[in-house]
Amino acid sequence: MALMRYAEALNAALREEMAADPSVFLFGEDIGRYGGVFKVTKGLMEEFGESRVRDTPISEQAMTAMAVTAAMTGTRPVLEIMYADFIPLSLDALVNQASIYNYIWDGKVKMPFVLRTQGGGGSGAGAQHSKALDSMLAHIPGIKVVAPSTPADAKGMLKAAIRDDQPVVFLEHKLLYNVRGEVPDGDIIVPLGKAATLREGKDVSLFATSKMVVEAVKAADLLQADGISAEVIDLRSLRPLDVNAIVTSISKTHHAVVVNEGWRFCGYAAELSATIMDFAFDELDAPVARVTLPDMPIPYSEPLEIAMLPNADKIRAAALATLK
Amino acid sequence: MALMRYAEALNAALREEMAADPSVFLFGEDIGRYGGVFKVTKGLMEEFGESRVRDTPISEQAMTAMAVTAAMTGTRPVLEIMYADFIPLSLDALVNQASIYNYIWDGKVKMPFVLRTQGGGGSGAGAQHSKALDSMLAHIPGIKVVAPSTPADAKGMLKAAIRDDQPVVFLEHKLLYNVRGEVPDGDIIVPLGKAATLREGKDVSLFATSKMVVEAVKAADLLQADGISAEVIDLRSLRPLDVNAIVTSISKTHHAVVVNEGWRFCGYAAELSATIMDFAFDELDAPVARVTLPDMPIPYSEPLEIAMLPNADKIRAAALATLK
Amino acid sequence: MKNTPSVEEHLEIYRKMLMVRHLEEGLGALHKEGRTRGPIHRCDGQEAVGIAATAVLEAGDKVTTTHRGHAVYIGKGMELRPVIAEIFGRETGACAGRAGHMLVADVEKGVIGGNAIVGAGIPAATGMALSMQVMGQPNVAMCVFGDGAAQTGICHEAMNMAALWKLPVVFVLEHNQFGLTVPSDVQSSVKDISIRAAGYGMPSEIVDGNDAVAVYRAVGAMAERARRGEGPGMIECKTYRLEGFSTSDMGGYQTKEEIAAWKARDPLKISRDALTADVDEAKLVEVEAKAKADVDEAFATALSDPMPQFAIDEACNPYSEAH
Amino acid sequence: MKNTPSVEEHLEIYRKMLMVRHLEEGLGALHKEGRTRGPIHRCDGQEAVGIAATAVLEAGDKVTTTHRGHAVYIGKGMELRPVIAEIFGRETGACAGRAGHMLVADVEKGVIGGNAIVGAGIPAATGMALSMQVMGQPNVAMCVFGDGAAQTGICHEAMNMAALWKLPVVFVLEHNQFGLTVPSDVQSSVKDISIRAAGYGMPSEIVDGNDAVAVYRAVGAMAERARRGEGPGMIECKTYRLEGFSTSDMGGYQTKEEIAAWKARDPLKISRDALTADVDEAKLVEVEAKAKADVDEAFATALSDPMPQFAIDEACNPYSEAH
Ligand SMILES: Cc1ncc(C[n+]2csc(CCOP(=O)(O)OP(=O)(O)O)c2C)c(N)n1
Ligand SMILES: Cc1ncc(C[n+]2csc(CCOP(=O)(O)OP(=O)(O)O)c2C)c(N)n1
Ligand SMILES: [Mg+2]
Ligand SMILES: [Mg+2]
Repeated sequence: MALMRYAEALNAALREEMAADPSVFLFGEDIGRYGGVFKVTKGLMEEFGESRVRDTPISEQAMTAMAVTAAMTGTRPVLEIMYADFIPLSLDALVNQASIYNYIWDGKVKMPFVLRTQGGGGSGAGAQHSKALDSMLAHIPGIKVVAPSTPADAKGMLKAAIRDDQPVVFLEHKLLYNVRGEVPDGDIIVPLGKAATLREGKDVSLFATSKMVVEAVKAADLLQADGISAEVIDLRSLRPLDVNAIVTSISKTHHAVVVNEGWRFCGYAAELSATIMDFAFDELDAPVARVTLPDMPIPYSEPLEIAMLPNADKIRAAALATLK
Repeated sequence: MALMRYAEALNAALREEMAADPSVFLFGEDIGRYGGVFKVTKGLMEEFGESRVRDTPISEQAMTAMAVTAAMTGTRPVLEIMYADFIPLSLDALVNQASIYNYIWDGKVKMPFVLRTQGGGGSGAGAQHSKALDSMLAHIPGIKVVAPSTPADAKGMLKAAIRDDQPVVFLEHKLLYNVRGEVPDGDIIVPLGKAATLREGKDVSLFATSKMVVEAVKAADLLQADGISAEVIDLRSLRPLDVNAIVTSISKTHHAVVVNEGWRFCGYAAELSATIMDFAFDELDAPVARVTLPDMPIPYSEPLEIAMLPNADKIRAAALATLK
Repeated sequence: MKNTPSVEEHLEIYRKMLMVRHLEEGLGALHKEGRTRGPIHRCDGQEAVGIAATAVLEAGDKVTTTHRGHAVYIGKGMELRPVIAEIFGRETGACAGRAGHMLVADVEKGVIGGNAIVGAGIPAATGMALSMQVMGQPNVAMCVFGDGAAQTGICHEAMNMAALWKLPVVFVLEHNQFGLTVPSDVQSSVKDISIRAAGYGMPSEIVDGNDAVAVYRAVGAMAERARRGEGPGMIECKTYRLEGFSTSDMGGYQTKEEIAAWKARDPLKISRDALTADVDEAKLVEVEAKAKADVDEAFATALSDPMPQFAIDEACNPYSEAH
Repeated sequence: MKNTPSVEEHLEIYRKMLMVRHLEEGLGALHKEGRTRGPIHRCDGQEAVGIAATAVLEAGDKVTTTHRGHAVYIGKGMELRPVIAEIFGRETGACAGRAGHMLVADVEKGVIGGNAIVGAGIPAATGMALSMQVMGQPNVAMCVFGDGAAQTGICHEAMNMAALWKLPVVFVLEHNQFGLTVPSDVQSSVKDISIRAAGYGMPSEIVDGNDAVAVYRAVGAMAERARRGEGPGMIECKTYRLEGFSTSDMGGYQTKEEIAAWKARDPLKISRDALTADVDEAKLVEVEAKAKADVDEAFATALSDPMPQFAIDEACNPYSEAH
């Protein structure tokens, strides 16, 4: 066990996988000499050289398309897209390329690439640098989408993602990079597709992703003071989704709050609500509550941005409302 | 009243709006000399000239971005994107540009542009030319997304869209263009954001969009033979959604099937299910059933593609299951 | 002359061009009979580009192509039957009927693959070249793309990166004078698109795309250069699409004179004329008969092959356990 | 010489450049005190580009800029206070605090606007030029963009369409030698990016971007040409970013020697030296004092302005009735 920042845990995962497998290489904007704007790739160009750690031009569209075919022809690229807001530029490569080939080429290709990016608000970065477009990504068949919330999961899931033969979009959060946590030593792998129960509870289930997990844990503390026992489930993997974990928890609590930092309408929280409708309708004593960003652009000014973001208070309020 | 094909109704709407307002202009691939691959813009270049009807290079990304700013500076562009599968190329302009300006510029800009496109399967066009990416579009704040299913609505809603001061994504369907229907004479306007009840019923509500409305109507016929009275609601507008129409219908039938031709996971049907969860949970006697494309790429071969598409039989089966 | 194909190589190119022509004409006939499904994009008149360009490649090299890729599929070594079976959605198709004619691939043969998102084949080849460079492989990637595709943003991004990193990729521009229905001058701000290569510090050359030998020489030299690690280059092949954009085409935008002028310069005729210097007529007739017979047989077999059966693709399941 | 700014015009350019420099330095100081929020991208050393390029524009012309647009905001006529108030998220900001420093706009002044999606300002200006052409207006659109932005696909698509349609747009490349932290030669396959203009059949010119008069002349001539309906053109302004990429920058990738060499060619110094020929020292000192005082006052006012209050934007409601 070692205490590490989330960014350091990611860096360790990249270093270990690159050392173990010469076909793993990294590319992205400012990830080499500078070590990445969030310092996740620090020191890797020095260690592995300029062929395996590449600074790129600002060309997200082609970079993503290149990751797809590089992955089909013998390498395991790890591409960094600086902000999740730029994901639209990667979407043709994801929706019209990465998504289709395994199936339409009759299972004859593997596509082991990882697209790392980071999203989310709270840092005053404005309408074009603060979004979580989780839903657009999780909508795409044939790719995985994961979003660890702790340093240990960041490391273990990034290693699993690099070894996965399907494309994996790996969602980080700008406000998680400096969060510290214990990370087990050695070659830890956290399988993709498994949720983690962070807090057991019996009255209401809080299902959250990425930084919203931190808020859900805080909300559980607040609810405890209200005399309510909340279960907190870190979904970790948006696609594939661990629906069994969801159903098991709801079968116990009969009340659910789903939390995601994306917009509400057609957002990832909508799928969680619909999934619960599909698989656990009869267990519900109240409608699933969605806690999300309101459906509007993210403003710059601090009081505006802060008022808009989902947080522990809003989760608590939603939980209380479902229990009324 | 005149009997018209859906494509002709759209053509009439464009012609009338261009004649009435010199700031309306069209651009897109092969829309001019050739009249559009689906013939929607036939004859318009001859009538309105090469400045107001422009054939473009294959440059969806810049074209969409140009529509946004042209609309902010005094014109009403109508952009044709040949296939909805190419929408990812337009998304940066929609998500990071069109979506934000009205709000972040404090309401000081209007953005009256229409992005027409067509999606959907059934014609053997393969994995990159058959999709409906409705959900990605409907997720975006500040834009409208509509999808008429009849020639009359095609005309009336396109005219409304061109006159709207917000960006409107106008979704057509390749298998609707040849559908004929009565279109009222004169300057008909069908307001955006209003659903239409096509069939009254009392046992189950079928909510559908675009070509799936045609399938839902067929399903209602099949269900009638089963002794079940199905209400068919053509949502017409995906965003803003006429939630009142949904709640009203469910309050009567207490059973709902939602139908959309996009993928299921994080798809538009998920939002419909979640919306019903939010607004009509207590009215539901059974979980909402989602009828969608399965979560996988669309294959080329006829038996594969046909097996995969949602249709009247699948809608009927889902309705029967909710009533069991 | 360096890079000139040997007589045997040229004859083989001629044979493959003939097969593709018969393939295209066969598809045209079947379309008329209502026996095709979805749009089919024929390359009649352009065969020299796809066939001669891929003729310079080695087995381990890789190629991407467009929605109009039949010549590339055959040129890079795919058999007729799996290609035709794929075009007709058969279980025996190269991709079991799932891909259709625009997206055919044969990973082992290095055809990876057709692409119906215009422009997408350009970064696709570039990404494979990146993979080759990272792994230190002695191969090259090739991209055959159209004059319409050259206007896409992704073309610019990929070419800049290819040049910047000296990736082993050859860009073969199949300039057939048209996008979908609009002529090139309605789409491109410049006539000779390869002048843009200078904007990436890449070499380029313009060749008669209907002359298989000219295509072979120029592309061969560029591929050798790329293989030596000297970076990418572009060959602009001037050619002409003799048929409509696709089987759904209603025509009317290509002039008769233009079509006639290009027909007079048919790549089959140009190659046959050149070959008569070294190959006797009997041999040519034999090759021609064989090409026709092979295509006929492949059509007959493929058309009687079975259709596939649908099954859900579990690899796409959005839930981590089956439900 | 044609297009040379008059002494008054140059003095006004100098005054605005000074204001922007004081603005940037003021922001730097406030950042050190922890009083800014989010990243701030300063343009110290590059003021001549944004100020002199926009000085050629008329009131009805429009300009788009980058995430580093302070000089363009001021150059196109915005007042200091709404710009500074916006940077500090105040209710009195040009966009009521919603936009932040990267996305400032003033639609009436024709600043439409900053953009933090690199490259997006290029089609944005092109789209406005399209609107002008469709409506037959005698105006031009201008796009100020970076050497990093020039590598984006959207740059290629927009320039091709601009040239094809002879749109009235001027592309002003602010080549400050760096993308975010990487030098231009790690991003661009060519040193002089404007050689790509030939690939669109557009004229181009390279100028000393630290010499306001040179920028004004070249951009002015290109804007006149565009206004005459002769189509777009590109001016490549060679300049240098004296400070880090943004306030979140940890530096270390720009050499001291390079910075010193460019500081010696500070645009303020170049303009002041040129102006001394025609303007007496007292006048210059007066202008300088006024610029400083104006910036100080704008900071003081803006910083005491109130913060905005949050409200849901009903225009974005996904339901057709309020709920
Ligand atoms: C991104 C994208 N935009 C539009 C289309 C529709 N489309 C298919 S082929 C084509 C023309 C392509 O022209 P070119 O690249 O010259 O190839 P050619 O058909 O001439 O072989 C168009 C516009 C598409 N498939 N993909
Ligand atoms: C599409 C996109 N990719 C990446 C970024 C992150 N980013 C912001 S500025 C920048 C560098 C821009 O370089 P340049 O265009 O030369 O402008 P400069 O900062 O030098 O003024 C990068 C990579 C972004 N904002 N948008
Ligand atoms: Mg072409
Ligand atoms: Mg720069």
